[in-house]
Amino acid sequence: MATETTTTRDARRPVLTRLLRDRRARFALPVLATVAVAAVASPLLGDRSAATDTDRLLTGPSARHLLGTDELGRDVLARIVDGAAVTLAVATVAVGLALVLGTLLGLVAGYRGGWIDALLMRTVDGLLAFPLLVLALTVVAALGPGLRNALIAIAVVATPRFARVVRGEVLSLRTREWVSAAHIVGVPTPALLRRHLLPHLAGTLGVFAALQASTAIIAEASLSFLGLGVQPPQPSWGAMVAAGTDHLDASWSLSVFPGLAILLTIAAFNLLADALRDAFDAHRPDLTPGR
Amino acid sequence: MIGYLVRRLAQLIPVLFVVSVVLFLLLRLLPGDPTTEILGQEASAADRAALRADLGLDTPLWRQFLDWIGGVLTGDLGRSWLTDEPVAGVIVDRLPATVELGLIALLLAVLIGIPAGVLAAVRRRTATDSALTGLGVLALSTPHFYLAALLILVFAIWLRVVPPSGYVPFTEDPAGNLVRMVLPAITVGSTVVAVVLRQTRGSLLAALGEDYIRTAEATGLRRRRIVTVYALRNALVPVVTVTALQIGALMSATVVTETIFTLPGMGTLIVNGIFSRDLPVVQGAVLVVVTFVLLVNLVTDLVYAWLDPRITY
Amino acid sequence: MDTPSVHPALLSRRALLGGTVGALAAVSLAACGSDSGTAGGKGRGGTLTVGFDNEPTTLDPALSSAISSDRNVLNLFYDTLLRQDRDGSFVPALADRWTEDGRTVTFTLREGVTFHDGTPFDAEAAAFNLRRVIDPATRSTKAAALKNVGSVDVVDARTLRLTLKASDPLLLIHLAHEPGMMASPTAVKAGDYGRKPVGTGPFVFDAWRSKVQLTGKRNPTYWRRATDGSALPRLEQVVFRFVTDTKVLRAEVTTGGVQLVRTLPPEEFNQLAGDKQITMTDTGVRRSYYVALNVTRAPFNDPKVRAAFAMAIDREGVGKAAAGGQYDLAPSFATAKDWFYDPSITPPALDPAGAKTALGGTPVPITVVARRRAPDPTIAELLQSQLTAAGFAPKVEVLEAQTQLDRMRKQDFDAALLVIDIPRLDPSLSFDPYFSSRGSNNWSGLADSTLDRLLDTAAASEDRAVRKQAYVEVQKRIVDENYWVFLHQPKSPLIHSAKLSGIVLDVDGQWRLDEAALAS
Amino acid sequence: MPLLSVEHLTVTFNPDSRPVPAVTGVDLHVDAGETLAVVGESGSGKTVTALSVLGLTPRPPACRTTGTIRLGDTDLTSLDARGWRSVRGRRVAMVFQDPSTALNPLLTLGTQIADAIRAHEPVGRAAARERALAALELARLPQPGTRLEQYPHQLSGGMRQRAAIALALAAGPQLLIADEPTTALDVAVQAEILDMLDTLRRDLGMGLILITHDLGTVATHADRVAVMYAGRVVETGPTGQVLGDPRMPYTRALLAATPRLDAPARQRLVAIGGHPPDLAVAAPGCAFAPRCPVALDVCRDERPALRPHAPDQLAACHHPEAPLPGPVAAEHDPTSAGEPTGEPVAEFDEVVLHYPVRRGLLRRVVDRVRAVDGVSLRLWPGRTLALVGESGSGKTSLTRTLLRLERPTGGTVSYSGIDVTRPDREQLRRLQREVQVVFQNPYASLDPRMTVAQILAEPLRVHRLDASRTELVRLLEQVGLDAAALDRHPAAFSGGQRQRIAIARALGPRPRLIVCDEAVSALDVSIQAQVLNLLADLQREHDLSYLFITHDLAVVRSVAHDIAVMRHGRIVEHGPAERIYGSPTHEYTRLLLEMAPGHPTQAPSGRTAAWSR
Repeated sequence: MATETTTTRDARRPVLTRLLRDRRARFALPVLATVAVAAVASPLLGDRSAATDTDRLLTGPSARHLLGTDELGRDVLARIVDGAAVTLAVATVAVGLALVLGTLLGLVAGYRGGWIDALLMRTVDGLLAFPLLVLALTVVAALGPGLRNALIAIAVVATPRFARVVRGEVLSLRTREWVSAAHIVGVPTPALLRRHLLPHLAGTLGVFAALQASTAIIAEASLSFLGLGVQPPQPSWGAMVAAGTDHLDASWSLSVFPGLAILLTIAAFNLLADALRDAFDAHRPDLTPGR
Repeated sequence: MIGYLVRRLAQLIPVLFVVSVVLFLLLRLLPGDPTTEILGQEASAADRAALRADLGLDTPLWRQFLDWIGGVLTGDLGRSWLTDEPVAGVIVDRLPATVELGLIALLLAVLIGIPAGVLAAVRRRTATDSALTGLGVLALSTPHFYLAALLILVFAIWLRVVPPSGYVPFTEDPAGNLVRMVLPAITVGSTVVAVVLRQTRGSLLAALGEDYIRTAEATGLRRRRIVTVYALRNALVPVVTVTALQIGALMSATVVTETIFTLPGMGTLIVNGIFSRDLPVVQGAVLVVVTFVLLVNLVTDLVYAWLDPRITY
Repeated sequence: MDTPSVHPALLSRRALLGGTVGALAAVSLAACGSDSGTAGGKGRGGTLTVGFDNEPTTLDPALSSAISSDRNVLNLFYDTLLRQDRDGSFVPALADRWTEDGRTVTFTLREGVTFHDGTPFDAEAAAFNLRRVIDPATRSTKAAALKNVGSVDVVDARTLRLTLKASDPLLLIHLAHEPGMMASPTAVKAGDYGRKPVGTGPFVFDAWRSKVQLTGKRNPTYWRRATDGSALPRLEQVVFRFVTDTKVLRAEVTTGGVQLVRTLPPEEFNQLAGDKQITMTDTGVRRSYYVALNVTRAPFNDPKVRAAFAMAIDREGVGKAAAGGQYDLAPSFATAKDWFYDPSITPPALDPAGAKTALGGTPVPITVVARRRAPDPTIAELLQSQLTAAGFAPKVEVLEAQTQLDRMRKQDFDAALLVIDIPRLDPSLSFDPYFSSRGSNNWSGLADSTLDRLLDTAAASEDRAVRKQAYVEVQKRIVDENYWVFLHQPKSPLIHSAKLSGIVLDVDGQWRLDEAALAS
Repeated sequence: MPLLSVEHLTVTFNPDSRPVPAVTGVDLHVDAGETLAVVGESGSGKTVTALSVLGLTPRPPACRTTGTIRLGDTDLTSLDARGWRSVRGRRVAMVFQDPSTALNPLLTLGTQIADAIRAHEPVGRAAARERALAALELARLPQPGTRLEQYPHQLSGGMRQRAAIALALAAGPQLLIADEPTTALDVAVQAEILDMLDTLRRDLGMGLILITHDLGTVATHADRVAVMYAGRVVETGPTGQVLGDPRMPYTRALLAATPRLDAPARQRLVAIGGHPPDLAVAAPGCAFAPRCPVALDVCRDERPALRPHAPDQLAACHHPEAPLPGPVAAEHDPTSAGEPTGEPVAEFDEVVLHYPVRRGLLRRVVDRVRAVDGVSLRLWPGRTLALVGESGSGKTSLTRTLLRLERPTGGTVSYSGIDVTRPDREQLRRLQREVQVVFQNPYASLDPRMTVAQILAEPLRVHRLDASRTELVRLLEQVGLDAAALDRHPAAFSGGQRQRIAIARALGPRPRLIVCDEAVSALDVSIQAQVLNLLADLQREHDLSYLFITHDLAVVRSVAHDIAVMRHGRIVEHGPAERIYGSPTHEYTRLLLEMAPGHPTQAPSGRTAAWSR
């Protein structure tokens, strides 16, 4: 529908413009773009990241290995590029899954209210009272380690957070007059949720998703640190830093570079969240990141 | 107020029930035979079967759950499968380190996070503000295990100003205790300080834009008093929320931090318990942590009422 | 073994370390040997703090499950009827003397020894302990060690007689270790014994805070004297601090936070080389990494595929990457110092191309299970890379210990990476559980009558020549059939402060600290 | 020498990037003991002018202020931060519009007022407390002693405003600026507050600047008036002179557009067309020219200066003598006469709506808030029922039952024979189509993420009606907007335009009844008149019924056929508009009428001579 397209573009333009003018976004977006490009382009490198060389262990940066080699003689740069895929997966798939599920639950709980709300929110309260890492750790330990299960665990952990934020937002949105007007004129509930509530959650969800992405990346890294994250030979930044800390004094570069990659990416998400928040002009205390 | 308190406590019951069920079932999903850890890898199959029966692992799941929850309700958290110690005793033994870690981290958050946040807000859009908010983002973006490793490397290995590990109870050797808690506390506290800093800055700026600040300015009050009394107090309400929300996050941080610094706290208790399949210990410890987090939420709501006279229960 | 491209820093460290090990070997021998007279003039008293990575779950020797590391702690509190020296010979301890007569062994007990709680040590007490291990109701993890003991009889207060069901060449060895450790019957009956041990040993149990530390205080009435007649033990107190992170452990050694550590991985102890405050001695203790192949199912039921696996593995590469070059290569669990060692046994040479040809072109999918504990995942990763290059399609699963062992017991794996500490008290303890068709840890699912016969021969004989012959045959068979592929043996030197002396080691390298002393 | 004199005050926001001249070349003066009213619609620069007198405009570079402001012999513009602090509160004080946000919610009144005193005088705690008590007494807060310990939320709106005034008076200022001090308050309270300010000014000899958009307030409370439009003073002079013989067409139009109780009922207001200019767009000529019915070419090219017309009366107009199409042009609505006929469109029958109050451990219902307590009303086809009452009277709750946003606790609500609480499928569709709503807040009633086209199309699509562009354009044209609006978002429109869009949306499904919930309260007077006229036109055209909720009797005078006055959940008086306005029977109705600004009975100082007819 022609009008639809013009609107969405029109509606987002001010946010986008404000975002692009923001110093923090100007830092964050290129960093995240680089991560995305690396993740997508990594297959082009072939198995460079998997090739071990026991004659060239823990070498520092050199012309041949720009960022040095790791404890198995693999090229650190190639592994960082490869590891971007994991980070991207965590930030998109796990957070995306949580976003969809959490939004759905939050919408239902917030709009329907009543016992559904009570049941969902008690469950959410319970899940949120678990320390994030303990819950994620247990889920991964139960399902077995690996990327897919780590993603599921992170999604499980993040879903109630989204649900709570969305519910809160819906509770305040549903009293808006335009929602009442739509209700009065008989707009069916699903359409009402989709047309009148969801678009208004976009800002909150965008900010919150960016924050959750940073939380999720830290969670994945921590899981990997404890050995339950992505399994070898697939490189993950978190596991690389963890491995690197074992060799900190033998090769400073081993943990420093993946650590920097992870730090920059998380910082990018945090700054993007800040910039988005300002662009959407929403000052909300419950959007501060929590781990 | 009392009624509110009792009602909130009553509301905890369904939440805790959900928590217990989730916790119990999740842990039963863990693969691997717990008897392996207890008897060693060269134990015979018969010995392991006998031990499984001893531990009640051959009864149906619902039965095991009822046994456990029945014990919990009568104040008996069971015994460790691995060391046969009473779980409650183990937890009491492990609490001080974690509580101390959390308290120091919170103290840092209050002593550093709030003043820094105020400074950043007051000096908005200056180099000070940029530096403080930048540091905040940096602290938020550094994984705990990375920070911990770097701190150990620099302060314990290179500079040798603090011992790299070990835990001495505060009651036995206060100085020795504190010197060993510095690095872990900084590790755990880094995020909380950053979160509090950012929240203080944000909500103080929001408060400074309120009408009542303009009113206060129009009466000729000093800027200092306006910021510290008229704006900060209002700004603290969300800061308290966010800080309270950090309690749960703090527990996650302690899991990693205690592991690296080998502190005998709840974090290591839970993680080691999961890895060694010592499920009664994990169940008990997580239940205690979760209950604590829920109680903190409750206390937070009470603190609101104290901070904000508009709220009455 | 070194190639010129090795990192110079590593090379120099290794060179330094080699020198240190050589120089200290003599000191170590002096300390470990029977002549400890020189220790008399050394410092008395003081607190020894030990960094220990493997906290016991119980201090009840009858229930202890760790193969040997618990003994480092148990030796503080317990004595046995007899001791086994580093060279394998037996010397009196709580028993003054003993006689073997066919199927009976009679011990004459030392007089005037009491447990820490004042309970006298007599034949009743000794019988109580041995019967307790044998009694199925105790569910002692050591019951199998005394399986040949038919009855334990108290002849008189000082005389104890064991009647055997069958002759058992290993009985004395076992009695010299956990199964023979003497605990106070009074304390055992009092309950919760595992956390409140009471023995006759050089140190009295003081306190045990899980995951933090365990303390023992000097036993002022210890029966044992140094060769110069001076009282033992010399230390006032021993503190075991439980630290699992090897980096932290190394830092503690460096900063003097602990004066003795149980073990450090090569990448850590490599960095201690050159530190004058620290003594490192290669005492011959090794850890032996191996890959067990599951012969009960395809593809490793095919000897050709097993051979291909063996050809695919670059053991030196594994050693370099996982042990910082501080390793030996050996054909089996044997170390070069062991009496059953035979250097002529050689596994297939590294030949990835040959392996690939043997496998016939299509990648052979296999599942490798490994344990989540450094450096095992790293080794697994390296194996994965080497196997891939040799025509396998390996999938590595890094698992918790229980999960891994579960899978292995169910034979739900193709290749399993594991490690054991060597040497053990006796080769039968290393080989039987893993290679006998009845073995509790017969991971490969072997049912090889040749092996069974050889193992039985070796276990039944007391003649070392016969036994050596049998064990060499055993090793040959394992290597020829490629049931297992033995990887590298990382060194595990004894690491302690230069101020500490007088550590006596068990046959398998565990400490006795009664003669240890700290120079002020 | 005047107490305050402002000369050539110009305040520009974002001077360096996208300059917005909020105030341009304003000259004002106030003498001690005098009330100057500054009148203007929103965005005219009156508040910014006031804030600059306190030095509270944003700091550079966000804002640049030029010109001089003299208070007594002090040149305020030359003050540093410290100097400003000594002026604020001590010499000039300000009372803000909304007392619910102007006081710090977390501090007691005592603390806030004592702070204001101690900021200027080195007095001890106890002395400051005494002075705070005195200030509260001055502002006529009942039981001032207990008030000291109270927090703002514990007071009613009117009391809060008194507390805010006490805060402003605490340090004894010479000049008090009151910025729309009564806009957020109920009518009855409004008058009390204004009277109190009058008294205080007189008793304390203060200068008072009264900022307001309400000409009625000006007429009854100001000595002199300055009318502002688009950041400039366009007419100024003695109140009687300016209101009685306005020279600037804007002032005149404003007067004509203001709903008045003394105007004939259901008489069309004279609206000012168009809407105020965008200050960011610099245009030559008179800012009012585009809306001015008598504008000449010169008005568009050359900005008129303030020129004297009568003693002390200045106006900025090129031809102040031009005859305006005056208020007489209002036409009488012929349909207003007569009694309701036919079947009622909707009926409230003994409607009760209680909200439970739960307390205690088991959340037992211990009490009920009787929001609506037995109300019976009928709405007739083609007629407007104005439901009048103050905030909290239950009028909105009552209409929510009709809109199915709330279920009545008792009684029945029916629409055209349909029981609104349990309609069947078909009846529900009818209700959804035939009963529409226009809400108060034009900023919240339109989904900001949708285009106008989508907003208008939605109800039509739901009811499978023609949602073509042509139809949407037709709807827009009905409310005086054109096709260009279709693809824009609500944010692109002014409040009045948004309210028109909301009306267009309501008209879409061709309803029979439209509920107007304070539909014009948030609009400026000139726009209010436009919208009221529009509603009246549409009613005639489509034979609509309106349920018009308002707190202001004057506003609905031009549209209401019937009036129901509601208080504490009950109807206290109900009848034809003419009768209610003419001879109210209930005491409360009389009170409402008397208290309404500009009511003929309020003529304390003869100032209103020009106002009353």
